[in-house]
Amino acid sequence: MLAQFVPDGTAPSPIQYLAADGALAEGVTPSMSDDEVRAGLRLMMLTRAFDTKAMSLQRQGRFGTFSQVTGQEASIVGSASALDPRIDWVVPQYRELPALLRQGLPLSSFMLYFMGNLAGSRIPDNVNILPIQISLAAQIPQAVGLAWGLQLQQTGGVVIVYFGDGASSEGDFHEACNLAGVLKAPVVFMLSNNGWAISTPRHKQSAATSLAARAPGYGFPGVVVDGNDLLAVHAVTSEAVARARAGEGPTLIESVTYRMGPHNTADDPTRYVVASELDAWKPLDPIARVQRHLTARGLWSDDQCQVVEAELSAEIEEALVVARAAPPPSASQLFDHVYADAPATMLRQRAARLGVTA
Amino acid sequence: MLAQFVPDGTAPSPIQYLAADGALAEGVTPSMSDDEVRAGLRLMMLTRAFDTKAMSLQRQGRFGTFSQVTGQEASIVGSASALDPRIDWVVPQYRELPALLRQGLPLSSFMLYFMGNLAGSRIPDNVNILPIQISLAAQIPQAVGLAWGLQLQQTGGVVIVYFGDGASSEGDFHEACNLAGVLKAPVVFMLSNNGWAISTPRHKQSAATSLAARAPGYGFPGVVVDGNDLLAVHAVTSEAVARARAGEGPTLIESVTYRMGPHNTADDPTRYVVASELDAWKPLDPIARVQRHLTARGLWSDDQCQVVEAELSAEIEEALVVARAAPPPSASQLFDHVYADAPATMLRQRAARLGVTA
Amino acid sequence: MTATTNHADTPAFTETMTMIEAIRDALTLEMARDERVVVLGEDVGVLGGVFRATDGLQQRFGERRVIDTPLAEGVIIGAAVGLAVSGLIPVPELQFLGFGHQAFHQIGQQVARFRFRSQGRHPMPITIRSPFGGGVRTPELHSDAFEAMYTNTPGLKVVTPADAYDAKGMLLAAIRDPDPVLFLEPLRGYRLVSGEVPTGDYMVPLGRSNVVREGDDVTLIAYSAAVQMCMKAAGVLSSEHGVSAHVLDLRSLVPLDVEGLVAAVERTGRVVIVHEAPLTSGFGAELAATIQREAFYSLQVPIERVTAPDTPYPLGGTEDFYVPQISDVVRGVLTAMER
Amino acid sequence: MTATTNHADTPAFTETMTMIEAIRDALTLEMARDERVVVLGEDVGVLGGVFRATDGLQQRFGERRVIDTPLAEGVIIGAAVGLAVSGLIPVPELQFLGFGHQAFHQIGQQVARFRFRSQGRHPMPITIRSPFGGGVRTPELHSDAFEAMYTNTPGLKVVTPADAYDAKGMLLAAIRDPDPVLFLEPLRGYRLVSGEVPTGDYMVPLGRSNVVREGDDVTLIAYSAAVQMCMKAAGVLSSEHGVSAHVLDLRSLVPLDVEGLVAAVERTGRVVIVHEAPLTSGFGAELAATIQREAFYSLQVPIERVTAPDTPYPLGGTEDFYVPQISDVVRGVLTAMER
Ligand SMILES: Cc1ncc(C[n+]2csc(CCOP(=O)(O)OP(=O)(O)O)c2C)c(N)n1
Ligand SMILES: Cc1ncc(C[n+]2csc(CCOP(=O)(O)OP(=O)(O)O)c2C)c(N)n1
Ligand SMILES: [Mg+2]
Ligand SMILES: [Mg+2]
Repeated sequence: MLAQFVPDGTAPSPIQYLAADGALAEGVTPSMSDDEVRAGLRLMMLTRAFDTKAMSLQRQGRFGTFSQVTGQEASIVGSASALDPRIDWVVPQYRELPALLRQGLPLSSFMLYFMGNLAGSRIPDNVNILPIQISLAAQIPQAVGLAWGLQLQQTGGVVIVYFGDGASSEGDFHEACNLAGVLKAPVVFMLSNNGWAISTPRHKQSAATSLAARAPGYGFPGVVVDGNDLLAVHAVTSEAVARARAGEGPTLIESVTYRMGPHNTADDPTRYVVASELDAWKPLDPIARVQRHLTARGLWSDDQCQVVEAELSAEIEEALVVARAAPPPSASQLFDHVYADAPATMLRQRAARLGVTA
Repeated sequence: MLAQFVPDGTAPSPIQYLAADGALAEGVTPSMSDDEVRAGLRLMMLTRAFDTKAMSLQRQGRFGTFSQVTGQEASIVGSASALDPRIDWVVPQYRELPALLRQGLPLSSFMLYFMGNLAGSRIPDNVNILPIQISLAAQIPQAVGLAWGLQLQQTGGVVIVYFGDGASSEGDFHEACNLAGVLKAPVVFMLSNNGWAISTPRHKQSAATSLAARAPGYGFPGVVVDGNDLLAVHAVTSEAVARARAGEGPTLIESVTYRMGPHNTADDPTRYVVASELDAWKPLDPIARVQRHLTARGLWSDDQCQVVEAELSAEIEEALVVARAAPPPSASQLFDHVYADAPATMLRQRAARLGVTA
Repeated sequence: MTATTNHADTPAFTETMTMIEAIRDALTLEMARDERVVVLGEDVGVLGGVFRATDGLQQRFGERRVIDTPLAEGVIIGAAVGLAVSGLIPVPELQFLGFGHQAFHQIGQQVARFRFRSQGRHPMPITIRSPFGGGVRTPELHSDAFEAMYTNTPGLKVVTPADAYDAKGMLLAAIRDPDPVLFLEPLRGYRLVSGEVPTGDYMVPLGRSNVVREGDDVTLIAYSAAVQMCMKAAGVLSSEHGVSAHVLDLRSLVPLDVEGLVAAVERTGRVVIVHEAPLTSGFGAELAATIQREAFYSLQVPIERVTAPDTPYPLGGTEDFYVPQISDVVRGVLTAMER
Repeated sequence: MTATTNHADTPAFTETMTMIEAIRDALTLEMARDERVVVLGEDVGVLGGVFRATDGLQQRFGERRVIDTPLAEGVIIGAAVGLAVSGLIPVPELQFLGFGHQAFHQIGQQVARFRFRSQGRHPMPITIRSPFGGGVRTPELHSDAFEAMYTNTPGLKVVTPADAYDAKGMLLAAIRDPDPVLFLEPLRGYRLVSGEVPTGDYMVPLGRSNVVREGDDVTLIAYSAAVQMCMKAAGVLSSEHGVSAHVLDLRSLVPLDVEGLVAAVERTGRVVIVHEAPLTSGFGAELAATIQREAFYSLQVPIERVTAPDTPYPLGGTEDFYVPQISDVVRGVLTAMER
């Protein structure tokens, strides 16, 4: 064939540090300290516990449509843990709760958002995150612009932007990667390949054997990592963050993981998920894997697990109390943050809505 | 580095059949017959002659903004000549006149378009082309849809879609390539890398050393070809067309060429083109190269050249006569092809415009 | 329920259907009738669409005619252009109208203009289906009513049914229309609104409005989900305020039934326009502008517009303050009556 | 010409400038004053923009503040969002408004809503500059007047100057505005329209219309290039028809100066709105709807809209049949006068 660029027949094997049984691969040195691993595990467990809670709140009608993280905790926590929340930024899609928490977002704020209260949209000052993005891939150009701005102002900060395998088919992905390559912007593209975009399986999303194979087309490296492996994700992301911080430009990380539940609370995956595929992923659970790893090294036990679970459940309840104590939504909230100074036309509309005179 | 996909430091050398001096590379077998080469040369020369004519018409105010092909003739002619105009389709950007002519578009029709006459927008039935596309990259998804439609209807047809290095930065490029890969659509992506997007040089357009490197990210092959080499472009495109026709899916061809003139008649390239770069490309002229090749083989001479040039100039003048004989633009043309049946509101507007009663 | 599917091609038989069922019925019927029709979009195949509008189509008509595309609205619409050029009749789905923005360049500048740009060579018999509008607490950007900007796009037809009967009949008319149609489906009506629908083939012509309630004091003009709201408001107005409301369902925004509009206005001389989209440059603006021009001397009072305010669509908790409610319509009418 | 660049910061001095020079002057001044301002877009750097609006900026302020981006409007605007979050003040250019469709999702749903979506945390002090409108025989899609759809986008301001003085003063106000502004530049005015412009710093506040001609018989309402056309039409009306026209330059579509609009309407009771965009759902619709609501009892005759027809923008040869001409404005006024 007359062609210099021929696609690989199969995807390269993802970088792995921890085997499914928790054993550390030979010859690798983890980039996380034991304390960091324990902190990561705690955050993963919090997320998992919150998923269950959110699901039940949604069923009771007290929570809006919500997408669980279940199965993808290592991917999000391992990558976000490679950041310095004081100077680095997280630009999320919508399935990255633990990354937001690690950056400093109060859980109660996240809850308020999903309770449909605009107060939950208020990102506290000094929490370096962008709002949850519902318009798929729209956050990727924004992340590149943010990274570029940090670069121009020489803050030393790095941006990590999350998006799904589905979102990676949008034009915004391409435009953003290409610009980032040209600018050598300090950004890490974190592609969470969880096998699905609602009902669309990964193989119908793209004929590329590996989505990370796109990176050279933008002039920067692409990595495929085992997304259910906290240590591998952290190592790969840390390296990408270090490169970005050093001015060496972006990296595309394809984190291969699996969405273990429905797309969101409105979805019925039994219509399309093949049970055998789901079953094959069950033993690869990212939380159990870290627990096995730590247990084998004497750093974790069932007792500890129960203590932590109790703590987390209390934490969630506390956050829920805070969220519920927030003032209820009001009509005036509609108008408060549309413009810095509401123009006369808007003041009139506001007055009419509130039943008062402008 | 923890990365399975690392960008090449330099671009691969483009596939070349004819050296700049017209000599055929060793061991290659051209995919064009001598007659085809002569026909291709003639079309290239026609295009070049038309460029000059169009420029002067534009200066006289009789032609609108127009983009010359000069320098890129081999790239367009070599690729379009690999098609069967009866079943295959050309989807152009705006700088592909000879491809349209080869598909059967009358030159007079093209002229009318650039004279601003809507009659020039009428694509004759059975000429398998889409309209010139001004919205960059918008034609690429359309080409994929067309190829898909041909595939579904098993016509055996193939689509070639042209676009520039600039256009390849648009999201539409990505979305289209990705869909085509999934569908194995019979489409050839012809990326005319002519070094510039107006004033933006190729190296500011993308950090990829080669734009063809993007193909594996969509699951199909990418080729870099010497775009000033008629034979190489034809060979590479023929292979891509054959693969597409055989159901083996798309190919991305990066044709490396150079825009030898201004972006269009409104542009002043002296503001940004480095003279030395332009000078370096001059000896690589695609027309002279074929002429040298044929001359060396006794198939071309200065005399023949003069004869052909005279014929072509007559052809252009004839087309101009036809174009000028077309009815002048009229207000009613505005309304004729907006809807199949103009709704009442439009009939009223039409009547008002024409000063008659609806 | 008066018929079974055995009599599916006898229009005289009807069945009670929700809007979503009526839409699915139209798609099924037309795909069976015309093998050039293909359905494409995100999750339209195996899943049958996130609202099940395309449920069962892929099983029945195969993976070649009902295609789950990659997640990219631009190429869904752009590919539809090419499919149309090849001779097929594409019915792409935008999962929510909010994501039509990603395909805006393909819709506004390509689909809508292709017939014109090729001066008749390449017609675009494309029907873009999309749910829109709010009231059901969806996530951000899933509820916006962006219809007005598509009506500022010559070459495109923009229609939206308010009940199950129209949903089926208008969708059949849209797919068979030689021109591109943006077919907007009122999300909150999908399962809530139901009615008697012929099981066979019929069309509701595009471009004709429909008087859904006769009245003498005030004319309510609406489309899509707002029609049901106006009907309920009309009930309240009649029982609580002694006001008799005439309600016009536009059904089609482009082309606009100016005659029907003027007739409805002339009936009462007082007009209240209702839509979910923000006020400024919402489609109510065009309606008011047209009415004041064509029925100036019939107007007794200024035309009122009852709409969302000029703010972004908010999160669910604030939604009811944003989307016009029955009480807002009643208030708008009372304003028009008091003048 | 009353001043040299030596006196650049003394507002009392003026210079005759074309609109494009006035725009360039504003950009230069603001980049010098506030180092957070960055300019990005296609060909804005070395070339200085296809119309030379940014000519000289890169030489003066360097490649880090004046950036030639890859050719992709979505990421030009999307990146501006991120730049703004980082604390900078981005002034992206869309080479032509027709290509704003490619960035529509970033403009309408992101730029315009980011303050709201973050409830005040991330303001968007972005000014998107773009030429628009026709009359100069550009290629397809370079001339469309797509302003109306952007006015149906809460959170965004949409303004457009009609002369050189306003071009500079409004652009300075736009860049300094804490909210996103779509700053539309009348392409055909770039070199044709010129006037006295202060060489120093001044702002023309956004949201205030301007009476550019006083008259008593009819009120012409326009913005951007249509203002000059209305002025010429007013001349013809006065000299040939004895009609005295009052001409209002809106300057800002969002926020709309409702007071100024109503005052202008009340002056004469007869209104003709002029814009280049197609009729249906053009911004004239919102104007007519607002006027009939706010000045109903002053209107003596229906409001006329003089606009392009509801067809795609045609090729150059047909352009003058499409874009409203002075004669069309005169005819519109005479219609309003005769009733
Ligand atoms: C632009 C856009 N198109 C469509 C949707 C509807 N939608 C919401 S989530 C989703 C699938 C996303 O898949 P992926 O990016 O892989 O993320 P995941 O949900 O798997 O984490 C779709 C189609 C949307 N939100 N935005
Ligand atoms: C979507 C879009 N953005 C911007 C433009 C303005 N524009 C016209 S040609 C051009 C450069 C195109 O470069 P390239 O794709 O490399 O094609 P070339 O002109 O070099 O053949 C630009 C920016 C456009 N026509 N369409
Ligand atoms: Mg996914
Ligand atoms: Mg180019």
